[in-house]
Amino acid sequence: MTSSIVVRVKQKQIARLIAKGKRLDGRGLTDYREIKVEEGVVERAEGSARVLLGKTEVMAGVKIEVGQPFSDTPNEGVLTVNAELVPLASPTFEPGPPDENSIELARVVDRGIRESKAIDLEKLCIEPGKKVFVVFVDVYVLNHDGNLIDASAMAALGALLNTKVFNYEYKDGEVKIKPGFTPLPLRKHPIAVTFAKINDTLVVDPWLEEERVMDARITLTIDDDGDICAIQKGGSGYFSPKQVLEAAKIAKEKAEEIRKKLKW
Amino acid sequence: MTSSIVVRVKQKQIARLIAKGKRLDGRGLTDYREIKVEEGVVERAEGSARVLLGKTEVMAGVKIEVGQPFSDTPNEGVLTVNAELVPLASPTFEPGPPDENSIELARVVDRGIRESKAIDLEKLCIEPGKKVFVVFVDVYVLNHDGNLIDASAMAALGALLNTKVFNYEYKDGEVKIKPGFTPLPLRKHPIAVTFAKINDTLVVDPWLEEERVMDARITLTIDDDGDICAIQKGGSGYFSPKQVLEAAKIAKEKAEEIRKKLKW
Amino acid sequence: MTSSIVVRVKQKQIARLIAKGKRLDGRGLTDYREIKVEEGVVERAEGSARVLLGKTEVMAGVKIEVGQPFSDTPNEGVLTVNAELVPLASPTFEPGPPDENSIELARVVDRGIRESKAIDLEKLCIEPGKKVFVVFVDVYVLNHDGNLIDASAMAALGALLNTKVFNYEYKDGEVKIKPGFTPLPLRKHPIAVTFAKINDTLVVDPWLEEERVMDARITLTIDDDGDICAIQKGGSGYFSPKQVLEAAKIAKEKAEEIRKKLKW
Amino acid sequence: MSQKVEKLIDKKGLRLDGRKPDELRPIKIEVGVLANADGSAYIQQGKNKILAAVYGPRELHPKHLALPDRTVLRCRYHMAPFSVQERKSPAPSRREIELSKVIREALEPSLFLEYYPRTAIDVFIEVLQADGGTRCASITAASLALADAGIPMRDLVVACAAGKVDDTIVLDLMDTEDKKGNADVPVALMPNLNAITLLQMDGNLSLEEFEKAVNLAIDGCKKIYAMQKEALRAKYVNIKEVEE
Amino acid sequence: MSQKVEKLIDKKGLRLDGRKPDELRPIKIEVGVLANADGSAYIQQGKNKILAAVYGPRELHPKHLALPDRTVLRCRYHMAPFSVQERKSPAPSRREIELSKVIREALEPSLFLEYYPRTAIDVFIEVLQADGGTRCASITAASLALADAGIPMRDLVVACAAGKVDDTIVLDLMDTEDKKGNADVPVALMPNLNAITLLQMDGNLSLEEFEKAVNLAIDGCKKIYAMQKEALRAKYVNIKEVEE
Amino acid sequence: MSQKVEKLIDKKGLRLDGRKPDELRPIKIEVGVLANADGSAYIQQGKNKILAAVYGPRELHPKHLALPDRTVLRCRYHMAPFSVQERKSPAPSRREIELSKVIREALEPSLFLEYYPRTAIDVFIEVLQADGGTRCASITAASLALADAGIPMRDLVVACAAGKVDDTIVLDLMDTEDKKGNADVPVALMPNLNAITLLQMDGNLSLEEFEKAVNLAIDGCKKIYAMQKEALRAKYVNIKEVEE
Repeated sequence: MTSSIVVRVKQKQIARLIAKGKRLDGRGLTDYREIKVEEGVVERAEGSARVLLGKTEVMAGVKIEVGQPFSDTPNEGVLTVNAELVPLASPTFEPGPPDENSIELARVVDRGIRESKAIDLEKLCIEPGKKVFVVFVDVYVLNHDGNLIDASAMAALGALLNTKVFNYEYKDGEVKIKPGFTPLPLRKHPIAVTFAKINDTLVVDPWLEEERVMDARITLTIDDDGDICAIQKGGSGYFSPKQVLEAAKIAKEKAEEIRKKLKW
Repeated sequence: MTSSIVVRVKQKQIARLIAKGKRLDGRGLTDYREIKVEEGVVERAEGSARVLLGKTEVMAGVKIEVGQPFSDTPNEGVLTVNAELVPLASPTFEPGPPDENSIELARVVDRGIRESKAIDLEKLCIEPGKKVFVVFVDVYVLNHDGNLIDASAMAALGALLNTKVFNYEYKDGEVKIKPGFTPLPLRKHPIAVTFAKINDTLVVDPWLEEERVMDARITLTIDDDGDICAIQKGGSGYFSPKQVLEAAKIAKEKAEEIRKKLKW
Repeated sequence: MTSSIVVRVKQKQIARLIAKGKRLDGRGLTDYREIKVEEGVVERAEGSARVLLGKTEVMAGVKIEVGQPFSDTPNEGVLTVNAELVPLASPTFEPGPPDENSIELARVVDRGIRESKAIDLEKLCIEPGKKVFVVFVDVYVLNHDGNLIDASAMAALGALLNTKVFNYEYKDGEVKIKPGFTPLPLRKHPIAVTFAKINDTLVVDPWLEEERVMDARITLTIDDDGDICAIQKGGSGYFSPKQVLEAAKIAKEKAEEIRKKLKW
Repeated sequence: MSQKVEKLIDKKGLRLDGRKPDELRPIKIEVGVLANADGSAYIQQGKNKILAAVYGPRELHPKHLALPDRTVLRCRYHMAPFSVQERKSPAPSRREIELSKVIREALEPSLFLEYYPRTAIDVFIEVLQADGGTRCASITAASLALADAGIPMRDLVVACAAGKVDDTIVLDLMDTEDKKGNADVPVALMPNLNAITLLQMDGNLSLEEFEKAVNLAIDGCKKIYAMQKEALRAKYVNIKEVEE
Repeated sequence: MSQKVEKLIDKKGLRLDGRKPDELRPIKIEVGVLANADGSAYIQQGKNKILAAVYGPRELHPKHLALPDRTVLRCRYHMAPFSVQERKSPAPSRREIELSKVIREALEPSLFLEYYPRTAIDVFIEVLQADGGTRCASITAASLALADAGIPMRDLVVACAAGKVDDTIVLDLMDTEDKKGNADVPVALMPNLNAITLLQMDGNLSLEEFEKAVNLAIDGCKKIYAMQKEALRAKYVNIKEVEE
Repeated sequence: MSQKVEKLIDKKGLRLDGRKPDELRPIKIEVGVLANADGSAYIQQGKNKILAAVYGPRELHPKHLALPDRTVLRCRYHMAPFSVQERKSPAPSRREIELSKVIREALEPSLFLEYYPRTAIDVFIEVLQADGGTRCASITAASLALADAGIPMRDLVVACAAGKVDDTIVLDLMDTEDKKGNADVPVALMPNLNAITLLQMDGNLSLEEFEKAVNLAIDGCKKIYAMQKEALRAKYVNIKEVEE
C-alpha cells in the first residue's frame, strides 16, 4: 500500500516535470540514455554483444546449428529468438519458464529482425526441405532499468553483426565442418524505438521510474530505409491516432541517429 | 458452507421427485434431453460436429495427419482422442493442462470408438510399420450442463461421420497429396448412455443439478448390434449388481433410440 | 516448533552417545546396519535387485533399449540413471517430478558406476554413431530410513549384476532380436560409503534419526582396486581436511568389507 | 520447390475473395450465446469463428494475487486444435501467450477496474476456426461479452486490421493476404474516445503508407462498431420479447 | 508382419497358463510390509507385484484444499519404469491418471470420510511388475493398506476382472488374455454390502455375456476377499506373538 | 571415428595452455557490478565468465515456505544458452539442479542464517561462458556477492578444483582437462576456519593421489582468497573515492 502512495507521489512529480518538457533524470523528452555496445564478448558463441542503455544491461548470444527448415519455407534457414528475464536482473523477476513479459520481449525483437528481412535466410539453406542453418538468438537481460525492448533489439543486432557461420562440406546428406568461417549474411539493421505515454505526453526510451508510472508504451522498429517493420503497443492505456503518427515520425529520426552513432 | 446447504436442500427436492418417478426439469427417468447434432461446422477441420444436449454444448473436430504406427500394430492407422474442458464452458473449469476429469472424458470417448472398432484402422495404413494416417479427435466442451460423456461421444462420432481423408500417392517413402477426398472408413456407431444414481434410483442423461447430488455415475457404450463395447463407473458411490444389469438393458434401448433419431 | 525442540533433545542425546563412541541403535561408529540384497526380483526387467539396509529399502530395475549414442562418444552404449523418491517411502516425499534430492541421488549413483567404468560401454555399441544399447537404471526408494545413497548404489549394482542383454542380429540398419541373452559386460563393483558428521565425529551409514541431526554428509565411492571414483559432500555443514582424509581411509576398508560379504 | 507468388489483387482491383480494397469480410455477431458464462459473444468474420466468454467479477484464487484497489483482468486467447490447417497442440503456444497479453491490454482501457477491488474478471476466447485477423475479431467479441456480463465500460472496444497487399493498402486481411502480403496492422479502438488500445504491425510500410493503413483500419473499426451495437440491441430486444 | 492369433484356450478348455476358465491366478498377500507408512500391503497376483501404502489422516498442503466437513481421499496409481516390457517414463501417463481416479472412487464408498474433517488420506500404489489386472490387484492391496492404517471402513474393497477370451467367459485375465482377448471387465466389490464400487469394460460383450462376466468377477472377488481377511488376521496374530 | 587421446601435458611438464601443474588460470574479479542486485560479483577464470547476484534478506513467497527461526538460503546456478559449445536449453538441466544444491550447501556454513528469521536470501548465478570449473568460480563469486550485499559471514567461501591429468596432479582444470583427464576434485573452503564446505570428485584416484589433490586444491583456494579480499577492498576504496 505504501509503495503505491510512493508511486503516486513520484507519478505526479514525473508528470509535472514532463508537462514542462523535462525528465527526472535530466533528459529531454526525445533523448536516449547513453548507449554502449560491446561486440564479441562471449568467444564460445558464434556471435555476441553486450548493450548498456543507461543502467539497463542486456547481453545477446547467437548459436548456429544444423536443423530442418519449416515445411512452408523449405529453402530458408530458421531464426529463433528467445529472451530470458533472469532473476539476477531485477527483484521482480522470478526463476521459471518464460512468462508473458519475456515472451513478448522475444517476439518483438524477433519481429524486428524477421520483418525487416535483416538476415538473408535463403543463404542459410544447405539442402532445400532437408537441412538448413538454425540461428538461435538468446537475449539475456542482466540489469533491468527500463526499456528492455530497445536494449534487447540492439543486443540482438549487435550479436548478429559479429556472427560467424562455420564453413562446411555437404555430401550424402551429411554436413562436415570445414576450417574457417563466413560472416552471417546480414542486410538490414532494424532499430527499435520505444515511447512511454505519461501525462498524455510521449517520452523516448523510458527508464524504470517512468515505466512504473506510464499509461502505455509503444515500440516502432525502423529499418535502414526509414520504413517501419514492426510495431507493438503495450500497457493498459491507449494512444490517440495523432500520437501514433507522431511517434512514427520521431522513431524514424531516432533510429537514424542511433544507426549513425553505432555505425550500423 | 452455504452452497453445501443449498446442495442438500436441492438434493432432497430432486430425490423426493425421483421417488415419484419425476425430475426437476420435467423429464421421465429414462428420457434424454433434446439432442441436436450439426455436422461440418468447421470447414478447416477434416471433420467436425457440434452437439447440443439440452444446454450442454460440445464441439468435436477431426484432423488427419501422416505419422508412424505403433510398433505393436504396424499396419493400422492411429486414433488419438483428446478432450479440453476449456474455461469458457463452466465457472469450475480452469485453464491449464488436462486434469483427471478431461483425461477420463477423453479416454471413455476413445474407448467407445476403439473397442467398437468403429474406424477401420487397417484401411488407414500407408506403408506397414512406416507410415499411417493419424486421426486426431479433439473434443471441445463449450457449455457444461451435465452428462459431458454422452454429448462428447456423440460429437466425436458426428465429426468422424463427416471426416474426409485426402487422396494421396505414395512413392519412395514420400506421401504426395492428390486432389479429392475419400470418406473415413467408419463401420460402427457407438452410442454412450450415462446414468446417475440418485436416491438409489437410476436416471438417464443427468443434467448438472442432478450430477451435483448424484451418488455415482455409470456409462455404457453400445454398438450397432446392441452389444456393450465400453463401460465406465464414476463418482464416489456404488451400484448393486442388479442396478448394473438394469442399466445395461436400458442403455441398449436408449442407444437404439438415439441411433434411429440421428439416422446413424 | 515442537518438532524442532524434539529434534534438539534427540540431537543432544545422539551427540552425547557419539562422544562415547556409541549410537542410538547400538552400532559402533563405523558399523553398517544389516545388509540384505535380493537379486532378480522383477522378472520383467532385464535386471533387478532389492536392497534392505536396516529398514531402508531400495529396489532397482534395469531396462535395455536400442537407441542413439551421444555424439561425443559414438562407439559407446549409453547409461542413464534415474531415481524416484516415491511418496510411499516416507511421509516427507511428495508426488511430482524429481526434486533436487532425487536428482542428486541419481547423479551420485550414476557417477559411481560411470567413473569406475563398471560397465564396458564399448561392448554395447551396435553400429558406431548410429545404434547402441541404452542401459536404463531406475532406482526406486520404497522405505526411507536414512542413507539412501549407499542403499541405492548397492541396488543399482545388484541389478546390473544380473542384467541380461538380448541377443540380436544387425542387418541393413535394423536390429533383429534373436533368442537367448548375454550378461551385461560388468568390470567393476563400485561401493558407496556414506558418513554423517555429528558432534564433529564421523559415523558410517547414518540412519534417519542421525541424518536429522547431522551437520553434513560425505559419500566416497570405492572401486575394486581400493581407488576412489566419486565423492559427494552434502548438507549445510563442513568437514576439516583431516576428516575428509580419515573418511577416505575408512571408506576403503568398509567397501572391501561389503564387497566380500556380498561376494561382489 | 519455388513457390510462385500469386497475384493477390487482380486487374480489376479486386482481392482473392472478390472484395474491394476497403471492404470488410462478411461479419456475423451474436451476443449471449453461452448458458453458463456471465457474458458471451460469438463472431464470424470471413471464415473466422470465435467465441468469447466472461466470468466475473468473481473471487480470485490463489487469494494473494488479488489487488486491494482494483479488479484483476485476466485474458486467455486460445485456439482449438482443429481451428487451423495443421493440428495445433492444445498447450498454449508463445504466440497465444503474447496475444492473450495484448488483447487484455486492448480491453483494459475500456473498464473501470477500480470498481471491483479484490476480484478477478476472466475473459476466455476460443478460436474455433482461424482465417487471419483472429486477434481483432477476438477483441470485438470479447468486448461484447464484457458488456453482456454487465461490466460497466467507457466504450466498446472494436478491432480491425488494415495492411498492404500487392502495393495496395487494404482492409481486413484474410489468411492468405496476411501470410503473402507486405504488411499487417491490427488496430483496436474505442471509437467514442478516439483511443487506440491495440496497435501492432509486421511487414514493411513507409510512414505515409502507415498513416493510410491506420486510418483505413479506424474506418473499418467504426463500421464493425455499428454491428457490435446492433448485436447488443438485438439481444436486449430478444430478452424484452421473452419477458413480455 | 501379420501376427498369427494364437489360441488362448486349448482343446482341453485350459488357458495359456494352464488355468481353468473360472480359476484365479496364484495370489499372495501381505499386510504391514513398509516401515514408514501408516498402513501398507503387498500383493502378488500371477506376475503382478504391487505395493500399496497409506499415509493419514494427516494435514493437507496447501491448506485451502482441505474440506471443512470431510477428509480428502487422494490416490496415486503409479508404475515403476521397469514394471513393463518397454521402459515406462516415470512421469504419470494419461492411463495412470485415469486409473488413479477410478481406484480412488472404488475405495471412497468404503470409508467414513466425514470422520476426519480438514485432513487428507493418501493412498500410494506402486506397480513393481505388471501382468494384466493391475488396477484390480491395486484396489485389493490399497483397501488392506487402509485397514492396516486403522482407518474405519464399512467393508474391505476387493477387485477382480472377468472377461471373454476365445468366446469363453474367463476369470482374472493375465496380460496376454487382456491384450488379445475379446473383453475385459474389472469389478470392485464391497462383498458384505453387495456394492460394486468400480466397473469398467472394454471389448465386446452381449448383454448375456456381460451378466455372466459380472457374476464371475463377483465370485472371484469373494474368493480374494477371504484371502484379504486371512492376510489381515495373519498380521494381527504376528503382532500378538511379538507382544507376548 | 577413434578419437586420438592428445597429450595433456607436454615434455616440459606444461599443460595445453602453457600452465605449470600447480598454476591457476588468470583470474579477474569485480565486486558490485550490477545496479539492481543487493550484492553482486563478476569472475573471469580462464575463459569462464560468471555473474553472481544476491537479493535479500527479503520476504519470501509463498509465505508458508518461510522458517520461524532462520532465513532460507536459495541458490540458482544457471547457464546461458550461448555459454557452451552446443546451445543449452534455458530450462534447468539435472546437472544445474544438482550444482545449485551443492553450491547452496557450500555457502550455507559461512552464513548466520538465524539472524534473519522468516526471510529468504537469493543467490543467482549466471554462467555467461563456461570453460571447466564453473561451480568453483561460481562459489567464489557468489560468496563475494553475499559480502557485497552486507550479509554477515564467518568467512568468505572460495573454491578451486585440483585433479589428475596424464598421471600428474594439477590445479584448476580447464574444460579439456576436465573432460579428458583422469579425475577432477572441486573443493570449497572457508580458509580462516580450515573448513571444507564443498567436496566432490569424479574419476579415479588412489588415496595418496586424493590427499595430494585436496591439498593442492586448498593451496589454490588460498591464492584465490587473496584475490577475493583484494576485490572487496577495491570496491570499498572506489566507494570512498566517490564519496570524497
